[in-house]
Amino acid sequence: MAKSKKSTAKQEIPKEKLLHMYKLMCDIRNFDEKVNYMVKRGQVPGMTHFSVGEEAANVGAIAALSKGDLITSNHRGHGQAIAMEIGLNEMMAEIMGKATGTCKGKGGSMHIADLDKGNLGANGIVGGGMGMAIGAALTQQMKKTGKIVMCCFGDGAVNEGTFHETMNMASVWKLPVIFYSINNFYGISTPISSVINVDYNYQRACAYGIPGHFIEDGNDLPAVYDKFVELVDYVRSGNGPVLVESLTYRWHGHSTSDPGKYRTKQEVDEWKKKDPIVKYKNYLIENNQATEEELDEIDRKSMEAIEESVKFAMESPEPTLESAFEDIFAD
Amino acid sequence: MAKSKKSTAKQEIPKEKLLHMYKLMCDIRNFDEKVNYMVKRGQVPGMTHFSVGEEAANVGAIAALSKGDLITSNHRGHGQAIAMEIGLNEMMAEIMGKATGTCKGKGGSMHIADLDKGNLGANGIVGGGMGMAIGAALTQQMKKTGKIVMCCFGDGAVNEGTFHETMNMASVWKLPVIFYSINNFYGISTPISSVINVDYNYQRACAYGIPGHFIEDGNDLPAVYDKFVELVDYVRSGNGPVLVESLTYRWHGHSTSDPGKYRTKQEVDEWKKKDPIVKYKNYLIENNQATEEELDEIDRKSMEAIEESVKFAMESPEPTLESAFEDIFAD
Amino acid sequence: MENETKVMSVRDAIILAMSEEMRRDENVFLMGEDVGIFGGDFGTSVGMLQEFGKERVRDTPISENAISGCAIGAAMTGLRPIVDVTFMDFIVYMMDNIVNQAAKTRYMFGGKGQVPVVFRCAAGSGVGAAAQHSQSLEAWFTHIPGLKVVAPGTPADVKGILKSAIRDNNTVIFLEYKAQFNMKGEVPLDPEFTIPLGKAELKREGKDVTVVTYGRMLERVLQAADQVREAEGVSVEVVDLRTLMPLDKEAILNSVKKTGRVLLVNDAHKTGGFIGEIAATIAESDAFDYLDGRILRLAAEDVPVPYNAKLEAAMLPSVERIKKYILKLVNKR
Amino acid sequence: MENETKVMSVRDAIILAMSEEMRRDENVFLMGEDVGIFGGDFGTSVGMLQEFGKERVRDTPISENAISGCAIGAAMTGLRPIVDVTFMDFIVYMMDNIVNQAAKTRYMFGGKGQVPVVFRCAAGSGVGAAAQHSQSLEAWFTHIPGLKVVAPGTPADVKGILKSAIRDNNTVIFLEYKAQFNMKGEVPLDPEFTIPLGKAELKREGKDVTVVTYGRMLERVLQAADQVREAEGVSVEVVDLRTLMPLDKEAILNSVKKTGRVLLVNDAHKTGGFIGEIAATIAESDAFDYLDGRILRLAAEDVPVPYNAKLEAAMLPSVERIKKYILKLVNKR
Ligand SMILES: Cc1ncc(C[n+]2csc(CCOP(=O)(O)OP(=O)(O)O)c2C)c(N)n1
Ligand SMILES: Cc1ncc(C[n+]2csc(CCOP(=O)(O)OP(=O)(O)O)c2C)c(N)n1
Ligand SMILES: [Mg+2]
Ligand SMILES: [Mg+2]
Repeated sequence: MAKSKKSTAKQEIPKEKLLHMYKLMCDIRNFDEKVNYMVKRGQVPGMTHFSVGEEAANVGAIAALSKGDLITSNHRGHGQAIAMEIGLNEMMAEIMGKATGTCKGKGGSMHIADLDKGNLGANGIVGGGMGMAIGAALTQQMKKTGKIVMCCFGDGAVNEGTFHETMNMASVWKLPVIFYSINNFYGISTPISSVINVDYNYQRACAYGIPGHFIEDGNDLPAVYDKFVELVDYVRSGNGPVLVESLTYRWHGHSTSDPGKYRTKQEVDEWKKKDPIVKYKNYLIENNQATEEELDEIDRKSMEAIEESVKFAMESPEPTLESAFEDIFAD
Repeated sequence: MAKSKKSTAKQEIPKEKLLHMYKLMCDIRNFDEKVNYMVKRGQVPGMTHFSVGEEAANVGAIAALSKGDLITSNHRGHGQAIAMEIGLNEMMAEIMGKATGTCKGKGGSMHIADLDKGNLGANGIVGGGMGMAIGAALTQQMKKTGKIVMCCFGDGAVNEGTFHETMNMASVWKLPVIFYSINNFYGISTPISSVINVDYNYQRACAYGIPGHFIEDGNDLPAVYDKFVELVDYVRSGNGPVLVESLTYRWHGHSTSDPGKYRTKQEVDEWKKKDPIVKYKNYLIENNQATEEELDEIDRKSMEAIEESVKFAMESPEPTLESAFEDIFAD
Repeated sequence: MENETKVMSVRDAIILAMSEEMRRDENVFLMGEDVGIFGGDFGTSVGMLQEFGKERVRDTPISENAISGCAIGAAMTGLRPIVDVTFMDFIVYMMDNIVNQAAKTRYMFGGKGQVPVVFRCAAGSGVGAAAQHSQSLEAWFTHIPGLKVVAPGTPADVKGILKSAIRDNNTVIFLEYKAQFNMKGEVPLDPEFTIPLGKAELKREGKDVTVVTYGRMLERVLQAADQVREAEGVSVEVVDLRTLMPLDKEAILNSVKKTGRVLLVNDAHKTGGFIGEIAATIAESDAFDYLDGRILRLAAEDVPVPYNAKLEAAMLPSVERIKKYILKLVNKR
Repeated sequence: MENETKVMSVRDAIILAMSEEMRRDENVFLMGEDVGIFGGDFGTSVGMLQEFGKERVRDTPISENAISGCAIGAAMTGLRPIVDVTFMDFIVYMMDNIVNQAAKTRYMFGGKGQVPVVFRCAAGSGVGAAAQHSQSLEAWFTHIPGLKVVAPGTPADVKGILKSAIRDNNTVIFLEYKAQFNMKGEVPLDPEFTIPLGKAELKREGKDVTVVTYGRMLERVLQAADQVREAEGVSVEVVDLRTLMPLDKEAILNSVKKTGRVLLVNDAHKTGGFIGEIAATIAESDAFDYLDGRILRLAAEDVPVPYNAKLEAAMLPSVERIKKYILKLVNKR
């Protein structure tokens, strides 16, 4: 289990970036709490999975990427999408199934994508993004773009065969891809410790002759960011893929409906005490990077933006029936 | 690459068993050379894959099993079938597509099976037997039979997702199964070294927290047998699965037609010098377990049995057209 | 108990059927992702861990290939696994084990061995889960010799067919519908109540039009049939297949010969769906000679299932549309 | 070059089509097991490694899931992979990537992105490789919105259709037949020769009977058509689909309306096969009203493909049986 440690940042990060990461964490938190609120009121039509509690693990990793780099994501993709700077209005509209949504209301929470910004999409199939990730990495390699790909998935996803096949192919072809296992200790109700026979997922790197990295406190944004800066550099330099794992926790149930019997209230509460946003906030204040007021203002603006997105979504039209018959084939 | 070393046997093996293993090796060699001969003359209707050169790797492993233990096998399954003491007449008849064949002429070389003798079948799908193997092991575990399962596959098969999923499930559930990778250096034309990023397949055991074992000279029957006696004991004692790999070589092409451009004549010739049968013969003679005459007599009888099987097969009837419509469903 | 019934949901009928069979035969067990303490993604194993323990209500890694392969190997060696596939869409990762192994093993081995596994698949749309969580893929399996495929449409049929599937010595693909787990109906409590595979049932007798359907669409077809009978006096015969493979051709053809008009309805994509096979079966049979009009089909539209709830719903045959097609057949509209 | 042709095998037509497209567009490349020095399991890439190098004629691990996934990801980001699936039976391990990802991505993303991959599948029986190496599984893919499916039946069509498939911006399942790699015919040498997807061709014009077919069975259908015309004076119209999805319904229906009699022939298992969809399409259309008799089907038997060569051959429609069915339709027998 991750021990709460004091945050550390090896990199010199400009203040603007430090605060922007804080903003993104607030956006994720506020966005998902808002969606959760609406789900409970039946205002969201479909299945959603929340990133609340996992903000640092998402933002810290993605902040280390450069423009033009790509990610693939999974069912729990809100955090990654927001970290990739997706339009919040369109994303909220998508989750509400509106015509103005990222996917015109046809994809929903599990299929948020923004190809222009490098997000090759959330994915409803556990492991479904892994093949895409190595393929996108092959394109970068063959076209010598200097760009890299980050493939995000959970802890439980490492037991899919596609994990093995894609890790192997990437390692043999030295593809520029970071395999990132965001370990929140459970795949739905199933503890990861009950479905692997090693201690941690990152240890599986040994089977592919590539480095495995561990971020023990995935709620510590500077720690996550530092590690990813190192890994991005390693991968971009043509050394082939890496596997990295961070420990974090999801505060909410697996999905919109989840009785949650598989974990104790005590466990959840303990993790809430390790709130990644509070942790980062303290870090910024302690290191004189920002005042509490500044940070609260960022949070307030974030809330406003989320409320704005809801308004946008609410006022947006439903997709037309005809639109259901469009977009199947490319010309 | 395996270096030719002097054979060793840690176990005290009764002479009868020593000679029986020799017989099985001869049977494999003679059987497959005969089939190859017939293939070249168009007397065999379908696809076949030969075990010639891999006799020690097959016989040494399977000889360590006990009655009631099970195996799953792959497309290159002749050697394993013969080591599991399948009826040679029926097997030859099957390869010739006859009604008296192991599978009534409906399965052919790639589907030789003998459920009564514990051979759950060759398999045309690379990795296809792995799931079956862990399921059969689950039955042994749940029914507490004390029996174990050996899952045989090649070197190239380790890159299938099913390898990963079944290894993992077996390790987590501590299933009594030996995963056995028979490394003949190539998957069709593809060198294993070009499709994995570790030195050897057995090293992948690390990803599942189970022991990985290596038999550097898989052409050395006593070495193979010794290692498997150890592994069978370990697995039967309830310690969960192991992964083991032996190095050997196939003398013939991948399948019935194979231009063979991917390996040099020199390489093939060198391996032929490491003939596992000659090696074992010398071992038996040097250790005063048998005379050359005794061994030649075994070989001669084996040849006779193979000729007999061809006669049996040749004289056997073709399956009836109606039989094609039978055996689809169990009652 | 013998003639007792109880009103229960499809979900509870599934739990009851599995539990009865697990009590009856110690070789039967359930495996799948989150079938244990979670009680199944759709609650279809709630309480079973408590009764049967974790050996027999077996949580697995997220490894559909290993799950299906393990089930098959266990079945070949004497056990009788039930696999909770959860969303049928995930069966993509089980295709080798189901199609190349389970379906063919016995045949390839010349009649030796058997593979008694039931794959329980939550099919269809209706929960706002979009294109990767909403497919009804039965047509993939009806095309493969060696597999049985069933899709019951009422709680009682679900119980009776599931029990027969578990007792069957072959691999059975069992469709249950995520939109209908809460659908209720009378269910016989007799633990020996089973419904034979391969037998369709006339859910309504009629003389003007035959509607052949199965699974999720049965409910709508029955509503449509009752409404057109009431409102328009059209007498509709509803042939509920329940089992797709082996197909009860006789029941279909007899009904078509009687009415001369036929509508086929299911919830899979129209093109290449199983009702196409039924249309072809009729069109090549002697029932063709009795037809008074075209063989009509109503199925899900040929588009990936959209997320938006209204679009999602509009992709399926509605009761209104079924009625319209029935009336079209009798030239009432 | 423009009007030149050359007699070549299907194998060489495939190599030519791929090579021309790889010369034309640097984004096109070939990947699969043993496509390099081995030249492909069926020799369909012999010589290409030498011309294009190992980056673009890319040998892979035995990892069908990674191969298909990699191809899709590469396609989404600007490359145009051709995947040699080798035996179509191995596509079982690619189902998620093809069905849940490639087919749906653009739709789920609201019209963004495209996945131009060609999956070349060696389909059908005929090489004594038994049940796990002999399937024609096109029906799985015609059922999934978002995929194109093609199955040309002559060397020229193979070349023209494969080139169009490579140029198409969608995922295309391309069937080639392991029994027909050596089949020869005239092939246009013009590198700009292509055949549009979605267009059937009347390979014979006729007035008495329509036979709809595609892929491997075209050769036998043509022989049967020519023989019955010669021997019995029956004029058979042969509609060669070439593309199954999108389906050229017009060509089928027009021909049926003209002849009033129709036989459907393919080499997949009969039950649930794609010709069932064609039967249903006819039976629900206005062409139904022109039918003079039942819609007949001839396909592979519903049994796993047996190893024995005689049994294997007997599972397929023969020229004799096709003739018999044609004559049955015109009441000559
Ligand atoms: C192939 C497949 N199998 C099963 C599922 C159902 N499923 C959705 S999320 C999930 C758990 C994933 O766990 P993990 O990878 O740890 O991600 P987390 O939800 O914890 O973020 C499962 C089993 C699926 N969507 N796809
Ligand atoms: C799923 C699948 N993919 C590909 C093939 C084609 N194939 C047959 S044997 C083989 C090579 C297997 O190599 P290896 O595991 O090393 O066994 P070997 O033939 O060397 O004994 C391949 C690729 C197959 N039969 N099944
Ligand atoms: Mg998790
Ligand atoms: Mg090998």
